[in-house]
Amino acid sequence: MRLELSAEDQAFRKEMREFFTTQVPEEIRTAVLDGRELSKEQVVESQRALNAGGLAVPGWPVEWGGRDWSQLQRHLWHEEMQAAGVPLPLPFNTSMIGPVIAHFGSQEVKERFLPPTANLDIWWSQGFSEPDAGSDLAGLRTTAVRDGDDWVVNGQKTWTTLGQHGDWIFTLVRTDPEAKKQLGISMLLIDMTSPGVEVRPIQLIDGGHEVNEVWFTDVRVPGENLVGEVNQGWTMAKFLLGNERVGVAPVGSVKRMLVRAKQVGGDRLADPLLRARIADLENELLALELTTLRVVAHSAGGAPHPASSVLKLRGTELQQAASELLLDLAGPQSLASGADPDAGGTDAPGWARRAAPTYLNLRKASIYGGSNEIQRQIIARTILGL
Amino acid sequence: MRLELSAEDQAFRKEMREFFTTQVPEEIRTAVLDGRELSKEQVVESQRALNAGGLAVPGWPVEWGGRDWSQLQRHLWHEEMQAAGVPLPLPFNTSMIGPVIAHFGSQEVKERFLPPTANLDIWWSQGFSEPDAGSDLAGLRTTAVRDGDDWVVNGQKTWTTLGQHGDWIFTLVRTDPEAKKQLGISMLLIDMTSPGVEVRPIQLIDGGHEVNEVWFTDVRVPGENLVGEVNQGWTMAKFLLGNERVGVAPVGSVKRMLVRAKQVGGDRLADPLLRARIADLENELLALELTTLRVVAHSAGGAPHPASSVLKLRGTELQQAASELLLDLAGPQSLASGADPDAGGTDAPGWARRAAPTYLNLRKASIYGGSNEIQRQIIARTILGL
Amino acid sequence: MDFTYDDEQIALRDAVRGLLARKYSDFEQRRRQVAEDPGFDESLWGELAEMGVLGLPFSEDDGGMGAGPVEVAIVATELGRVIAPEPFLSSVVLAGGLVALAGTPEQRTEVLGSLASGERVLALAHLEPGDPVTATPSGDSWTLSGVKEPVVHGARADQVVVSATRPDGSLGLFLVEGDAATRAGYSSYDGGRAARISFEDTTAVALGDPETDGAPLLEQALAGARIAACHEMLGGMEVALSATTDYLKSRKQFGVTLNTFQALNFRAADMYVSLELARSTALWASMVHATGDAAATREAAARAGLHVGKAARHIGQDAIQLHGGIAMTAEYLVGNITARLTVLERFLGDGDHLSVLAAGIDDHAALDPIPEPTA
Amino acid sequence: MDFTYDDEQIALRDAVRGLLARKYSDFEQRRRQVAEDPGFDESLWGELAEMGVLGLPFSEDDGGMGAGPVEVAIVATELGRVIAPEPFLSSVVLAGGLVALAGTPEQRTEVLGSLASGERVLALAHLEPGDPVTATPSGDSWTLSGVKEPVVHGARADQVVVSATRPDGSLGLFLVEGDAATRAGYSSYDGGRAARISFEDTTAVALGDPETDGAPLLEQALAGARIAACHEMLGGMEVALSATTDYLKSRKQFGVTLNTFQALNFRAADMYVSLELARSTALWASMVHATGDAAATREAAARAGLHVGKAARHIGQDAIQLHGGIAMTAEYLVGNITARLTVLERFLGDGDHLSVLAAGIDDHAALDPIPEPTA
Repeated sequence: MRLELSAEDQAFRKEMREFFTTQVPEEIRTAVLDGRELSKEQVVESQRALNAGGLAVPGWPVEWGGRDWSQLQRHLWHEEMQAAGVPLPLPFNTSMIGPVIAHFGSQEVKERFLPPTANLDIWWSQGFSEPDAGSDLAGLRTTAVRDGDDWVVNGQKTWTTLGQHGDWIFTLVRTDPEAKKQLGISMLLIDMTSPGVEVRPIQLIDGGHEVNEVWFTDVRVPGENLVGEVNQGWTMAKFLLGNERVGVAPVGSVKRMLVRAKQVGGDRLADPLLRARIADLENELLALELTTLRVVAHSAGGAPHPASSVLKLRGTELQQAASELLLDLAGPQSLASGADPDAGGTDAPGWARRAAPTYLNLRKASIYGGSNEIQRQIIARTILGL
Repeated sequence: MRLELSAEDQAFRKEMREFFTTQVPEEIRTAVLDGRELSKEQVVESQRALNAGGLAVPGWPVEWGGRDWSQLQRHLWHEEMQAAGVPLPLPFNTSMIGPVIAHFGSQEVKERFLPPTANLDIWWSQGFSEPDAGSDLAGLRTTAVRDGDDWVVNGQKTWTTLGQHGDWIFTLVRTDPEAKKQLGISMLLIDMTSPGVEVRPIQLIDGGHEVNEVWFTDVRVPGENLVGEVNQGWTMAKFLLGNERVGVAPVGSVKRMLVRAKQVGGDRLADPLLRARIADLENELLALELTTLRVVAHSAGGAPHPASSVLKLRGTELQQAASELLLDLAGPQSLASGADPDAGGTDAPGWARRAAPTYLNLRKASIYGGSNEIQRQIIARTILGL
Repeated sequence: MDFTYDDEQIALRDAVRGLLARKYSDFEQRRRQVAEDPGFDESLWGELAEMGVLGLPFSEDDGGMGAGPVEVAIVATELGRVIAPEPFLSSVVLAGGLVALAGTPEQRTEVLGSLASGERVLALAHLEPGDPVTATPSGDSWTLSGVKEPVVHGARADQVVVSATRPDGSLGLFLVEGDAATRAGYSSYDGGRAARISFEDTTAVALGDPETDGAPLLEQALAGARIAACHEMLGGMEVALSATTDYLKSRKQFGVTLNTFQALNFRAADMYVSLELARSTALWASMVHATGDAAATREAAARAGLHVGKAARHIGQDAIQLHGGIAMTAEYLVGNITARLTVLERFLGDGDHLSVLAAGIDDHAALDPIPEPTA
Repeated sequence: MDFTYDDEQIALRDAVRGLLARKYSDFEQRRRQVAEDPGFDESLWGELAEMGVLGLPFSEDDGGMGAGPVEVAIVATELGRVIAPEPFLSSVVLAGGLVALAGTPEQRTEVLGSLASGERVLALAHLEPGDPVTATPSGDSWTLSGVKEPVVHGARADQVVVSATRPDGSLGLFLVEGDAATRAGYSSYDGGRAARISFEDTTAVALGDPETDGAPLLEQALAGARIAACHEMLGGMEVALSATTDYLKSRKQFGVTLNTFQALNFRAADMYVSLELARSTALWASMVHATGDAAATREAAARAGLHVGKAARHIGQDAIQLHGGIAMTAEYLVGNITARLTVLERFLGDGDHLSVLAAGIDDHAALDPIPEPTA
């Protein structure tokens, strides 16, 4: 039991802080800290800066740019990045398909894809969910049928986050229609410029365009784009979904929201009820952050720590509560969400205009990536044996 | 839609208020308002005063002492009684076995039992729950076997509230061991002074003795003590459990607790967080009381309004929350729960000494009488069709 | 005490529901409507006028129907059920309500008459992003300076009721022609419309007696609008819950319908509890309002606002959660209801009901929702 | 940063757990023990002394073991798991802790030495039901007047540490022989013992320098005890949750075991979430305490107190609910754990952690649980 970081970890933390605050453009970091949206170009620029410093894909195998860090160091990297306002490396690239290719891919596939994936030369999209396969991936219907050396893909994916930026998409496709539910599924990499791929935007209740439907109509995919073995997709999906321990809980993002609440609270911070609400959220977040630190300290590779579900569950609850706090602070000013400040169209500050869309958008946090009901189920079954 | 009471109901309310505040001894009412326990004699004395005024059993058929009131009048009777600190008529007598006998009993059984039941000359106990039949009464094991004109009863009942005061006990017993679960059950009235009846106290976590186990060993019960027909017990149990619409939500008791919180809050009432907590509870209670009024206004005999489950669920939640508020106000003074104030053994006031036992005791509120899980199940199934 | 509607009230409800169903029973229609300015259907507005809905709360002398808060609540509930974007709440209940309270007989006849007939849309400008708007006398009329925002439906309004600080520091109420001020309209996240309105020595007419303190009148109009907003929320919550239970019964996951999962059913049950308690409180508040007791109405508005607001968060949030991803999409009704509930809880400008009620806990020993007879 | 115990700490935990299991693994034993005064097992107390547990936090010079807050927390957790009634928290951590902070070297050696050896039981009297207890100098010693209540284990204590107001208004700390005051002991609802202690010109000795302000020392001792109490709660919560999950797996209703019901399993999952977050906070607070930073320790105690207290309510209440009636009975462990959690959250006298933290939100932009290096 020791509160302080070791001298080595202290030095590590300092090094990270220095890199992030000097090597990533301030304009990008300020936008993140203010809660503004980034352009695709900014996301790419930031990740390339990280990659240049060897800090984009620390979790990968060392030969592909990974770092042999402890879990605590991974955590410090992640937290310092967020504290500095550095956008997190694109998760589809760095914590989803990258590790899968590194683990399951052939040498050829690794060489072809891993360097551009780390450097965000390829922007990956995720093609898992389908209209009838949400929390339950076993209901997948998109098919890939062998035709010579190629696969011919037909079907529809949905909830493809930022699919409009995607260069390539990693998909789960049904390659054996006879096999039981999860057995006949494979992982296929598809160039999104291929004929027959169509991306259709889904507008969300926050007014934004963040997710998409992706339709595949007789899309021909070269055989070498299959990752690992045929019908091994379910194994890879489980690997992918259980891969990430660090950063499951959005501690940094909630912290930023609470800092913002205090900055913009103004006179209202004299209200004891508001102060108590902030103090309570800060204290809940502290408990979450400490639990994150405790979990990373106990993780040593291999299977995900079951407490990841605790982090996801509580993390999204706090994220939603913090967004609700900001929305309440914005009050009627939040109505100006669609106003154009530049043309003198509103006096409402940016944070207040973004408050309601953010609040609405974050309702997704407890649905996507394994809903909070799924997390409770995992806790009850896996940890408590119920 | 009208806020005010009709002139008739206004007069009714006034009449009730006058009766309760003049015809029931003040000593008893003050004890109730202060949250002190009553002796058996006080409960009996109060109910006899009500019965003398024709106000003990208004829900019964008129020929047995009932009143032909509207549901709203029943509600006003109930609320005014509580506001005046009049102990509610013993529910085992007035809202459980009394209505069952009046509905299902033979003329002979009615004549024999109803008058002393209304006047609390007989103190009834309830013998439904068994160790393996809690929320699920189908698991009953206590048996009654015919022997000549008598029934011979063997088995064990539990959670018998105030069984230590009981003169008679109404029981559900299995009279047909072959019949499916709920079909072979009958309702039997048993004199608790019969040989073979043994009452054993169950001590609760609040330190009190409020419930009991009742053991039956070869207890002979005359055949005429059967209510209704043989194997009709399940019908009567459902009738009994669904009988009471008025008073499901403990509005009066929560109201008293909130009044007390404001009385004893003292200097702490300057704390805005405490004030907000009280104000919020008052407002939640208002919503509950209004819902009670709305439900009684729509009820006209027959099946219980499904919203009864809403009242029970929310009512117990608020009761527990109010007891938690009083416990927090008592703080460390609540530790003096076992002190004897008369011998100079403590300076802690009575409400503070009772705060923790009351808080612990009220944990039962969401368990007994159909747990809150059962209530949610009823709402989901019966009302929402899920 | 009686929580039931009479036959006339039921007929009003059915008529409004029928009219709105023709327009908005297909949610796609509502989406299309709010995509174009002014964000609502002018012809439907006309039909509401013909039905008498736009003059509902005003006296017959003022060109209205002489109905009361209960009828207003009935209409608001129906609008809430289809989240109709028509400005009934902002224009009729709030702005019109303030004119009815504060206007001279002539103003009431003129303004409310044309409001009731659908000729004129009103808006109330009372919220300020910065310094208070000031009013300066200028001959028989006044000039206003400063900025009001957000003004719901402020860009479309033919006439704007404006609160402004008079030279003596008191609050005055004024009427301004819509096009006399600089207006920047925009869409809100619920598809509704609001505006920033800037006054620069803009000519205004005093609403009612120019000496009267406008603050209590404004408060009273806001209280009435809060109670109506609670009913609009109630309508939205009703539909959000029934959509959720329908979804649980029909949507399959893991090979079975979602209502196989007890934890989801229990959450739906908790939503029902919230809804029914909120309904009681909102109905009660409208009955209190109907008594005409201004102080009691303000308190009832705060009580209903606090309680219904909590219920709206609970139901709005859980309706999305129990649906899952589909309720996040703009084309699905439920998430849009949540957005609308979110606006309705906040657009009137103060969300401080709990603080207000907390300040008042010493005023009573116990709350009694049934008034004692006054004589 | 490291949340793991070292081998010595694990050995301590196992030794204490083993000793307590011999006495209290059968809950009926604990029931019998608290039914008779003094409400705990004197011979077990002696065994704890022999094991070195009663001198754990005190320096070796003072007759202690020279261990720290982490070791104290380990012992408290084990006591909490069996809700052992022995006065470790009140006598060793709180009263002993204050003597260690405030006493002269001679007092420390004498008082803590006999506390560690089990010869002497201490109590701290700091809570007052009415007017403050006053201290008046009288030659070399002092006299105290007034009432303290509740004093946990005050009737059994051989010596009582008393806070009292000196003539100049400052807070002094004093030592009083147990039998010198009028004591009325009683049982609390958790089976523990407390007392009203009345001082009437009772002779007392100043603890430490009679000029020193005792208030910050008292606060510091309370902070240490709060952190230890959080661990005692943690132990209770662990067992309450595991008893609950065992019950859900074995108890049948409607012909199936209770863990067939998803809604119950989900509530157990939420209890687990509360428990693990509380564990992190409590462990962290003991590590902060171990750094010796008094101000940071007070803040950490408030943070842990708020967070663990909320978790204790949640887990204590839901453990009973998920069990049903059986957990309401005095002979079943779980309800008794809830009673004990209820005491532990309140017995130190202030439950105002949230107000304290709310007052301090301007002191930092964001909280960082990892201290920056001080050089």
